[in-house]
Amino acid sequence: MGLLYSTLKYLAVTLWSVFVIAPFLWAISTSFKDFQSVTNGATYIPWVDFEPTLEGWRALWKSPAQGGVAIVEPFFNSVFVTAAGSAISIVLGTLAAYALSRFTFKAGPIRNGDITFFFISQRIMPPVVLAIPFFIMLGKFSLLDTLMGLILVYIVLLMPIAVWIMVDFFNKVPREIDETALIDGCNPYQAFYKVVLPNSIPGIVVAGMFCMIFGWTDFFFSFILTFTEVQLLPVAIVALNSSITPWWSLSAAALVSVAPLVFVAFIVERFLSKGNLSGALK
Amino acid sequence: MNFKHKYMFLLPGLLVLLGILIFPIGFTVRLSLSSWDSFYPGLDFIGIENYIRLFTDDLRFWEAFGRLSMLSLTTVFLQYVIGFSLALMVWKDIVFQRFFRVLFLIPMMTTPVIMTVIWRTVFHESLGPVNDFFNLFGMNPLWLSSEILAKFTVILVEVWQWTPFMFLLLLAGLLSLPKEPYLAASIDGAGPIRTFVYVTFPLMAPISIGAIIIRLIEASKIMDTVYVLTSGGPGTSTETSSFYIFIKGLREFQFGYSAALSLTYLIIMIISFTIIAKILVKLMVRGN
Amino acid sequence: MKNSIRVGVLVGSTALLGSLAHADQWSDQFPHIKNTGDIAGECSYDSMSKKDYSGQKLTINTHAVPVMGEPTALHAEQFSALTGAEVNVIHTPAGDLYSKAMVPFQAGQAPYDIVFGFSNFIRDWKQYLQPVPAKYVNMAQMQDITQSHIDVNSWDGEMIQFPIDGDRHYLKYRRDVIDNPEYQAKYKAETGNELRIPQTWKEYAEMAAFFNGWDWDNDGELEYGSAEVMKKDDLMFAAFFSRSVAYSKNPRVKGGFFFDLETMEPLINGPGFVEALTDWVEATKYVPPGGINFGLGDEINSFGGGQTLFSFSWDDAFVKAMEDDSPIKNKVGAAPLPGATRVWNRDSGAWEQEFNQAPYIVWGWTAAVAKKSKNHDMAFDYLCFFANDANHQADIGIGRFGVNPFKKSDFVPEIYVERQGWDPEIAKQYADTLMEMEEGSTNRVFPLRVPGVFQFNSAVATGTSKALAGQLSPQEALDEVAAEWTKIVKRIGADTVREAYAIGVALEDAE
Amino acid sequence: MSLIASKLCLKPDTEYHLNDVCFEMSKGEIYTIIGRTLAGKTTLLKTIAGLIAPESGSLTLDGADFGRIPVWKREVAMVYQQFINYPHLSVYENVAFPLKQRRMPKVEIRNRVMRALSQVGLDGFENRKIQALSGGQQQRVALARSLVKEANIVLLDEPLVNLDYKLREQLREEFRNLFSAKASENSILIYSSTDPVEAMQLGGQILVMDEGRILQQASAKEVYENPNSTKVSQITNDPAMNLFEGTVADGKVILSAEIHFELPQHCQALPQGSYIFGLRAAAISLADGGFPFTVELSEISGSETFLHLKHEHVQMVGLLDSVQNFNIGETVSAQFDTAHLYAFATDGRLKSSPYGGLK
Repeated sequence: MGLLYSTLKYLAVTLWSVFVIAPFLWAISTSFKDFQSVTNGATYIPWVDFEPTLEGWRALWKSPAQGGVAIVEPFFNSVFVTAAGSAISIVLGTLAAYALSRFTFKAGPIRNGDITFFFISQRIMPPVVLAIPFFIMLGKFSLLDTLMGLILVYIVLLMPIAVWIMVDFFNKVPREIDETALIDGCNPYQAFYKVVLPNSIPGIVVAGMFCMIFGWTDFFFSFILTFTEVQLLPVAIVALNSSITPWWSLSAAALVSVAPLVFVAFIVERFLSKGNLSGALK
Repeated sequence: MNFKHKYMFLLPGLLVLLGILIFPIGFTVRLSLSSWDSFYPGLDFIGIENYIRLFTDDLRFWEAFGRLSMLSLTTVFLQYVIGFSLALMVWKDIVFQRFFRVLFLIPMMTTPVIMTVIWRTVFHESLGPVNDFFNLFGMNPLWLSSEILAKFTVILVEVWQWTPFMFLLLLAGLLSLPKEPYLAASIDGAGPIRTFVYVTFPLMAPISIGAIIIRLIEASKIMDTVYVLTSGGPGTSTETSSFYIFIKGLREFQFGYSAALSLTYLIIMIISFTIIAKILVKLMVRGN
Repeated sequence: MKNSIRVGVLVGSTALLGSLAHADQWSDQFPHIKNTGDIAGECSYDSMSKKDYSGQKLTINTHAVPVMGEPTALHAEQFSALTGAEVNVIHTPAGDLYSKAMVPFQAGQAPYDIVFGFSNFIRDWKQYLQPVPAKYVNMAQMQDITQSHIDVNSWDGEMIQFPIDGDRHYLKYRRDVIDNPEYQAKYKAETGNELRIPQTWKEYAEMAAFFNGWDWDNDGELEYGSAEVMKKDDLMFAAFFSRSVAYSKNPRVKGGFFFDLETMEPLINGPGFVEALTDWVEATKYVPPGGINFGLGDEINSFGGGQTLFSFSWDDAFVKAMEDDSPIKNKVGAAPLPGATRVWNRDSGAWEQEFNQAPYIVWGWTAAVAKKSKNHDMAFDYLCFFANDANHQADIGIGRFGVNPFKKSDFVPEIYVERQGWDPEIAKQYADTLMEMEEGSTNRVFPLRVPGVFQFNSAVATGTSKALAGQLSPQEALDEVAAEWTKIVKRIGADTVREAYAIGVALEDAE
Repeated sequence: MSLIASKLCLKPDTEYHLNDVCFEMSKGEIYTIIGRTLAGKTTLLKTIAGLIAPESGSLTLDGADFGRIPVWKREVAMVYQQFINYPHLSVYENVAFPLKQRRMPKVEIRNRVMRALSQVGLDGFENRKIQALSGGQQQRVALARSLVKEANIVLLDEPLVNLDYKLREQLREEFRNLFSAKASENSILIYSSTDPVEAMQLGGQILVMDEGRILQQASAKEVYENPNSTKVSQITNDPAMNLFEGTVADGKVILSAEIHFELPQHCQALPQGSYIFGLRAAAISLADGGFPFTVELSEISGSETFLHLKHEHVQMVGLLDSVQNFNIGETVSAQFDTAHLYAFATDGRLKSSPYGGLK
């Protein structure tokens, strides 16, 4: 039993690992190819299967006028919009989640659960539904193609995630802790700030992580709502998807876009191992 | 607890969200009653004509819905089963535990639209590595251009991308399980399978339900993958609802009609999710 | 400062060739034009350097890098250096070019001064576009452009889009196969037919099938028959129409190819189209693995990379194959699209057994200036500069730029021989084929340029891809397309569509 | 200083409910609220603290409307049955928290905190993390935090219920010492419990609660001696007082055909009729010459034995002061100490008590 079980387990884990890594390995290999190496059928190992070049990687630093893809500025735009959108969503979402978890709201037939569902239901809407109205609205306020406009949209995108995670989290934190803080002389804001918040860090980390993932990986809104000033990374990379797709620079750019979030994966794992997140995610 | 201060917590978020959304939603409702298209951009009033067309003369929309249900239920089911298995496997007693955990999380961190471009090269039927391998056996599966395999490929990419999400939630759930029930189970002499069925699974039911619902919501928007991988083809065999709405809206610029599609879609989805959530709760918490 | 400017407007092959390797002050500063130096004209480097747009901003939406995107960005950089203007360029995938400009247009926004797109967007876009001012229409640079490309960029005689590129579908083939006596003998022996440049789609199919799935160029890889755009995307309809024209465009029938202009009934499910779609379904058997999901990029990579015998669509695959690093450089040939041995006559309702060929004037890249732009002068100057002789000459030699011949002076074989090292015979064949399509034929079909063109094309893509995937028979698929077209016409209004379609039909029927 | 509640009401819409609660409390006194789970004890404490607003009724402290003062200004302290502390703070910071909130000078905070910690026996623990403490220690921290404030009103909501038996006994002893010291000072102490023994041990005033109502408010001794109703008699006794339906006729108490006995001295005044009679478990003993009862269950607890007995429809629990083993079904002879017999009217009101009846 034991031996068979661990053999199967290691086999399964190894197989899945291969599946997870495979596209990255292929992308790494492809990023060193050129047109010839790509069109001659699948090749894998540089120097053995094909002659590696740095063409794909160089394209990342070149401007489009030299056939490059200039991803440095979009990269930092992405970082900024994701960070700002996540931060605002978490602040507002945490406050709202706290209210929904601790207080009772009644308005006609509407109860706390309905308000929570309203927040979460924003994620049900496919982006295409909102793209046009958003465009018209942002246009009216001259917020098209601005960081500000994009952040507004990201709030709609990310706040539901923050509310979802934080309501769950607060429901698991005994409310007696906040009550004690009130009894000990804190007004509700102080209680929130001095007692609830410091004890919600695991929840906030999880919410922040999810916001960052969903923000970083969004493509559609930034694609529709920006032109030249504020290009985000996925849009810049997809712009390589020309009628002649340069597989090599596309692969290199994809790898660059993945890199920062790999660090997030490390951080998440650390939190998991220390048990800090477990409570927050349950 | 109930203070007047409660509104100060709820309202900032709620009002910001409502403030940002009230125009888009209102506008979409109005748009759905107009014939706005590429040629006549304007909010004329044509009553519920778009809705009539949608319910009487748009088989493709309903087919897309059926396809969406199939794709999202299949992918989420696979993600759940695989994610749960992986979480159980790296839960305890495994070498390189941290390595595996980090590795299993990574796909979720990548941008779907970008990774799908990579996947398209992987599954490229004549230049990609997958068929290079199958060629060894004299086979040449058409991953993107046969009706059935294209669906399979879309599912495969979705599973790759989002299984980590399930994995993360479920692993975190496992790590926070109380120890007492396991002690009791081992005293009762329950084997690993019985322990799983009677202890682990019931304890994991609430988090499982949450994870499945959230994944279903996200999976129902499946768009980037189809957009890059197959454009809904071959034929319409991978065309899902949101992609169909995208085609009607941003390709053909039938804004009025696509607004009607969107709202109908939204209402159906909200009802479906409510029902699915109820069913899941019944199914999974039945033991307790 | 400007000491080596040549005076006079000389646009002709001799002038161009004479300027070869003629370095001047501008080519020192801008190595892109090192082959020709600046060529005098209204929008030459020299003329532009006299303009001062400093402090002004120009925003351009163009295609993804490199096709059209790279030259746009490059010329933007040059324009900026010459005039002091600030030029921002945004790159968008082809499928989204229409919506990326259309969304702001419809929302009443003007984020872009210049929008790049395809000439068949013209009907939907034109209400938002600024017509090209007379001073540009009348300048010498414009006189050099072929009539087809003037027509493509104009609406009812008024030039709306600025010609910057030439486009057409033609046949590309492997000379090392078709002209190979050994293969000719083998083919003759096995099929009883001549191995030659295919004159009809049936010949094309037979040869493609014959040379499908074996290593006929001995490079260790398998080769296939044909690479075509079969992916259900925004380009698919063009491939289908290229295959349809020979069967359906009867020079003796007037009054519409896509619709009957009188009734606005769609003709797309007629026997000619069904025959073409039947051919196309057959073609799925001789395309490379996955060929049914090839977009234009895949087609270019496939033929350009030496994987197939034939290909037909835009110039790109040919130019790619003829680039210096190509393994099949000087092994490819260009020819008009195949014809058919019979053509449908919808007036008589019968096939006419007669050889027929009909060039389909496929839309191509164009650029236009937004009506709401605040910088009309600067925007037109940019486009004019983009297409000036020096830039154009340099651009057409770079395959990935996607800029192709559309000026009369382009159809001179020597250019390609001397600048790009083409075999003279291939260069002549190429120039002749293109010129014949531009000026020679009298049985041309103009692209569908009507309101809601995307809905029509999208319906074609949906229907034909169902047939290619085997979901429907060709007749069923096209009946479905026709039904969809009828609905679209009804939605938009038959008169509105007719009014727009009549303009294209008038050009066809005038011949 | 006195805290007066009048007609506090909260509809049982949620888990909380209060029903016409009135009481008067004065400083220097310990009040124990006793009631079963969900009787409304926690609700009442939270209402006094200001965490819950009553729907009607008033609460006044020294004549001032207490209801208008938000919880954070009420100067109350509360200890919960769960061990509630601030997990992100150390022991010292936890105890100092309310004082810092009052912006007290640092030196004084230090003095007060150290004194409070030493009162609860946590000298030397001030730098520990809360998670590093045992349950009993955590509850001591919570207690220290409530002491350190020197609040007007100290609320203790079943503070010992989640501790194990031994610790509970030990802490209860300490609590009593602490509280009797506190009680001499300026606070009102309100302690809630489900445990009658605990309530009796603490002494002071007792409020018996059930279903959101206060059934009886009196000194511990009075509640013990003269429970004003059958409900109170059950809530305030562990095991609950045995109740029998019966009649008084011809100078006899008749519980069933076979079980009847002379009307005891203190009940002589009862007119004939139906009553509910009450007898504490301790008033039942095994001795020859009693009534024959069948043993249904026997439980040994510490040095005592609980014996569940039955005779026809008459059921009761007896408490024996020794450890004895019985076979189930065995017949024993049970004697009633009728001198300690209570008589209640059929609606539950106390009619007659061995201690002379309600004062």
